[in-house]
Amino acid sequence: MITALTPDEARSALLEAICAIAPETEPGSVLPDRPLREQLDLDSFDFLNVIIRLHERLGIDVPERDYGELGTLKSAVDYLVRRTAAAR
Amino acid sequence: MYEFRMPALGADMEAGTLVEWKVKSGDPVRRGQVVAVVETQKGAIDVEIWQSGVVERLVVAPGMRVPVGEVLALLRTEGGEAPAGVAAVPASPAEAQRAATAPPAAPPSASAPAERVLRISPSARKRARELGLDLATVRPPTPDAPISLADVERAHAAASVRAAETPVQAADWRGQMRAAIAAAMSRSKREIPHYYLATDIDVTRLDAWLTAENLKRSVAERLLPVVPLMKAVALALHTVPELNGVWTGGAFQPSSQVHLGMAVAMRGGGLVAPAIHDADRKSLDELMANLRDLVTRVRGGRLRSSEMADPTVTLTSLGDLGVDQVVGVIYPPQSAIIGLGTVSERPWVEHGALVVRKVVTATLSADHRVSDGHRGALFLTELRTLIQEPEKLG
Amino acid sequence: MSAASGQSAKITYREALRLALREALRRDERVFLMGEDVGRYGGSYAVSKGLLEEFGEERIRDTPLSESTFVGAGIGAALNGMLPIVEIMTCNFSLLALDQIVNNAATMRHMSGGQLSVPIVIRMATGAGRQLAAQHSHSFEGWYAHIPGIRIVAPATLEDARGMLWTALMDPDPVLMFEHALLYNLEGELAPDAGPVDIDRAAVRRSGDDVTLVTYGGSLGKTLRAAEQLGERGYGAEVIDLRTLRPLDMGTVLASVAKTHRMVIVDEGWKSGSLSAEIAARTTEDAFYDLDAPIERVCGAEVPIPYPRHLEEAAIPQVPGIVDAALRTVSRHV
Amino acid sequence: MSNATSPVTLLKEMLRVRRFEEKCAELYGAGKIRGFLHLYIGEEAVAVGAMQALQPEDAIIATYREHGHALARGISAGVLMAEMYGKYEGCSHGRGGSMHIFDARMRFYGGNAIVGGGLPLAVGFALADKLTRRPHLTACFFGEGAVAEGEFHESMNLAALWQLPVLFLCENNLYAMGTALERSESQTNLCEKAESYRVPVRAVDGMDVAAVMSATAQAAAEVRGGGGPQFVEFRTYRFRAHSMFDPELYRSKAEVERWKQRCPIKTCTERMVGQGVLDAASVAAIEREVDEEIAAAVSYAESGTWEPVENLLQDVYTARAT
Repeated sequence: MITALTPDEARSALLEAICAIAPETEPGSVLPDRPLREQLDLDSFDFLNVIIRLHERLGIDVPERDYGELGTLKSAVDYLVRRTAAAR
Repeated sequence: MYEFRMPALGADMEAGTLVEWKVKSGDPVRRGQVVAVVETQKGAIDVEIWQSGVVERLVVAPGMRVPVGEVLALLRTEGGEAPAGVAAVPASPAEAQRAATAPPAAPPSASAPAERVLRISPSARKRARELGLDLATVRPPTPDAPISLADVERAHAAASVRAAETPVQAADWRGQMRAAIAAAMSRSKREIPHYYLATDIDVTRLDAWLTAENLKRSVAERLLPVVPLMKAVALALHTVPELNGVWTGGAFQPSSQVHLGMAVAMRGGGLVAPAIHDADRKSLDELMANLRDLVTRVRGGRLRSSEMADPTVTLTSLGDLGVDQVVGVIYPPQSAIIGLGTVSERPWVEHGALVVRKVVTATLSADHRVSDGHRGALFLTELRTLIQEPEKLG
Repeated sequence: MSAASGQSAKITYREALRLALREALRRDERVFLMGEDVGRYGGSYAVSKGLLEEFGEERIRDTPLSESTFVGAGIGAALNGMLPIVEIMTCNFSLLALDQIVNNAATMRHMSGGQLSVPIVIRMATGAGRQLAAQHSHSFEGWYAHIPGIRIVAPATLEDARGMLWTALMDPDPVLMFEHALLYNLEGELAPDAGPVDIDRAAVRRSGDDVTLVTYGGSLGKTLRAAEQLGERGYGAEVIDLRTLRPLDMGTVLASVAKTHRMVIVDEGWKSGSLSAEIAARTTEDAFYDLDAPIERVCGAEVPIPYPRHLEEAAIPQVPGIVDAALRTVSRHV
Repeated sequence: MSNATSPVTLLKEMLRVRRFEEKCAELYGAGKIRGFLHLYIGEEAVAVGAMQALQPEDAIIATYREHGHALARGISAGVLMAEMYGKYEGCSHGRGGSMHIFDARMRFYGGNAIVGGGLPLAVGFALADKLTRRPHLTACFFGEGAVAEGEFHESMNLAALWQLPVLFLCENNLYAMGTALERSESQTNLCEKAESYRVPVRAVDGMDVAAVMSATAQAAAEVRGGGGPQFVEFRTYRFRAHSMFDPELYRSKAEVERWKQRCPIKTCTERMVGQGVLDAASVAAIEREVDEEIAAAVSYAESGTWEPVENLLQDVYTARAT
């Protein structure tokens, strides 16, 4: 069951997933336009775990070809809003 | 109206079959008159009625089997009203008693003596002896309960975990790890004469196969590219056993099992290389699950030291960060480390033409005391061959 | 029974016993039945109903109310080549024949240095539950199980009611068969080819890993119901039907205890000096180190059986009491 | 009670027994009375007639078919009915029920449900009286079925050997449960069995209350006179089945009907009406009184209490002061 997300909701869901994987992350200090993997020291496993968590929480299945869209916080939020709106 | 019911003719009679009516509707009956015949387990019994009146209606037809207490016939009584006769089987007095009485309180336990004798069940005592477990260390769930078999099993399991999991204070954790890495790497460079080989491997087919494979899978089941590469490395080691084993006591001991150490960076610095046991014999899904579990725990800081103890070879992959190649330092007492760089699109010459291919650079650092370059090259060649047929890596 | 149809038929315990009697009477001319009211009256529990008409007065013999003598006569006939089946109306009346059973039937083989056999089967009803008060409700099978030289069986199922008699008759030694009076109306399916069964082994009527419930005869049904309730609470109860009370098949009991480590014995007989005491004692002798909790016993209260229903119910094992005892063995809060 | 008991009283006593037991049969069908219920209907003249010959100090031992004896002895119908129900107000606090009626104040000692079980006890009662030089006797009721048990023979012998004051009262209703006398006894003349032990005997029509009373009184007088035990055989018949759960496969309905013509209550009533001692109105008045007594007994039992389960283990041993 997918529900449409506002940008704020998408941001908090994403940051919640990241903090679960990388507990030392300060949500307020994540820069919207810098690549997440560099900023937060996420490796491919961390990234996969974030995707899995989003799937569990939001029901969104991010295909591999869309991984690039989750490069930064901003692009990832846009992506999640778009995906959930489409599902409505 | 008086209800004439199937009488209980014996303590163990539950039902009877109406064989015959001796009266019909409209007949007057006297108290004590035999009005029906009922067949029971013991035979046919004449049944009397205990109320005078006129039969209003026969409710049950001959041949029917009815339980005790069931209405057989209705009787119109002379006064019109049936006397307040005794009609129904009473509710079980015991039930009434049970309902009315609270369960008896447990008898008060004897006042605890100053010094308690340890109360231990016989099977708990026997099991503790088998396990060599000191019963004084076993705690029952409540202080006054005896020690049971389950308590012993639990205590044993906890002791095993404690033995394996030497708890490390968080504050010392990084410092100790740094010191351990320093010691291991210094020893490696001091003692192990390394030689190094590198080769570029076309992984276009692997990439395409993996993409197709992952499309079929849900998020949680997807494979990372490193997983088939791990399997290929583990299998390729069969060709050159000198790369898989430990140097101990001045000689190399090859290992029949491939325990593949995976170098995993700690968040914020530090490195561990825990083993995935029998990597050559595991399916890709199993490898993925093992790796995910390991990495998640390493990066969450929850790795058990026992898991780091026994790799027979190490694989390091720095592909995430875009480096072209990594040339590793061997973890003593192992004899080889394989490095994988980033998978990237590169110009590639094939059959005299320039094409774009997905390529990864694989390196081998090996102990020259154990093997030499030719053997190492054989390994990399086998690795390349295996990677070309990803579907066979299953 | 329509054996030709090949279907199993609905049958009562009483009818299964009757089938067994009929089979025995047909199979061997040496077999005869005697006891109080077994003929014209059809048996005080209607077990032998119809047999007089089929087999005649020679072989279906009504006796006077002379328990000591007709039981002793059965023993004598057995010594002299017959295969008598003697019915005693209830085990309470068997006390009048105790001398013949204990001093004669049980001892003949031994006293004669192995020369003599007493192939008699003595059937009797046992047990409470019908508000028959203190002279008609007792369970003396545990008492008889004290005596070397006799074999004690307690059919608790239709198969055993049908199958134990012939095996018992073929046993060269005296066999006492205890039929719980509340079982006579037990109804169920019985295979048309059901026949003789062994009288040596206990049977596991339900398997489970957490606690062993040992019982027999009239308490089997209650014990199985208790096991169901324990299952609903997450505990696997193994139910053992002893079937033969002497000699006891302790192998089956001990194997179960080795698995479950806990034991509850359910017996309508009184606790003191009883069958349940014997089983508990042998378990501690031979399986002490398998036990993880004290053995529990759910037995008859130490009182003659009273007449009122609520007191009678309280005086004999009931399902809630069995469940509670089993829970005490699996609970760590003793 | 004495030999002077009037015929009207005898009739009323028999009616009390009859109506009480008819009510029991009804209550049994309704599930109010459980266990075994052995009715005495048809045999009332024996208990009622014999009881007139006994003194309050005499001991009485009976069988499991003893409601009539208990009533005739004077145990109140209400207390008796409460026992039938299993209520605490019953004479045995409900512990015994139909087969085990005890009332020590009435010197009524059961209520024995093992055939023949009461005879040795009676010998012992009499022995105690003899040893203590008390001038009482012990009346022991038993059915003809008990004659087959060893206890009968052993008791008869011992009582005669020791010259004990026992009144052996044999109620011969012709059937031991379902077995006819001639199918269980080689010698159907029961008096000859007793005589063989040198016990003086009498045989009486048990359907005639006056004859019963007279024969028992004579025998009792002999016992009291120090002549040792006496044996009286009452030839009687139970109109109903052995117990409630008995299809009566062993006797014909015609036979039962023949005996019913000799119903002791019927013949007694007819005789007194014929003699002008009673008329229809007075018979109806007796019936009414008896009905009221029985109705009151049922109410008493209905309103009785169930003994608490906590008391279960009481009365197994003497209660000791703690």
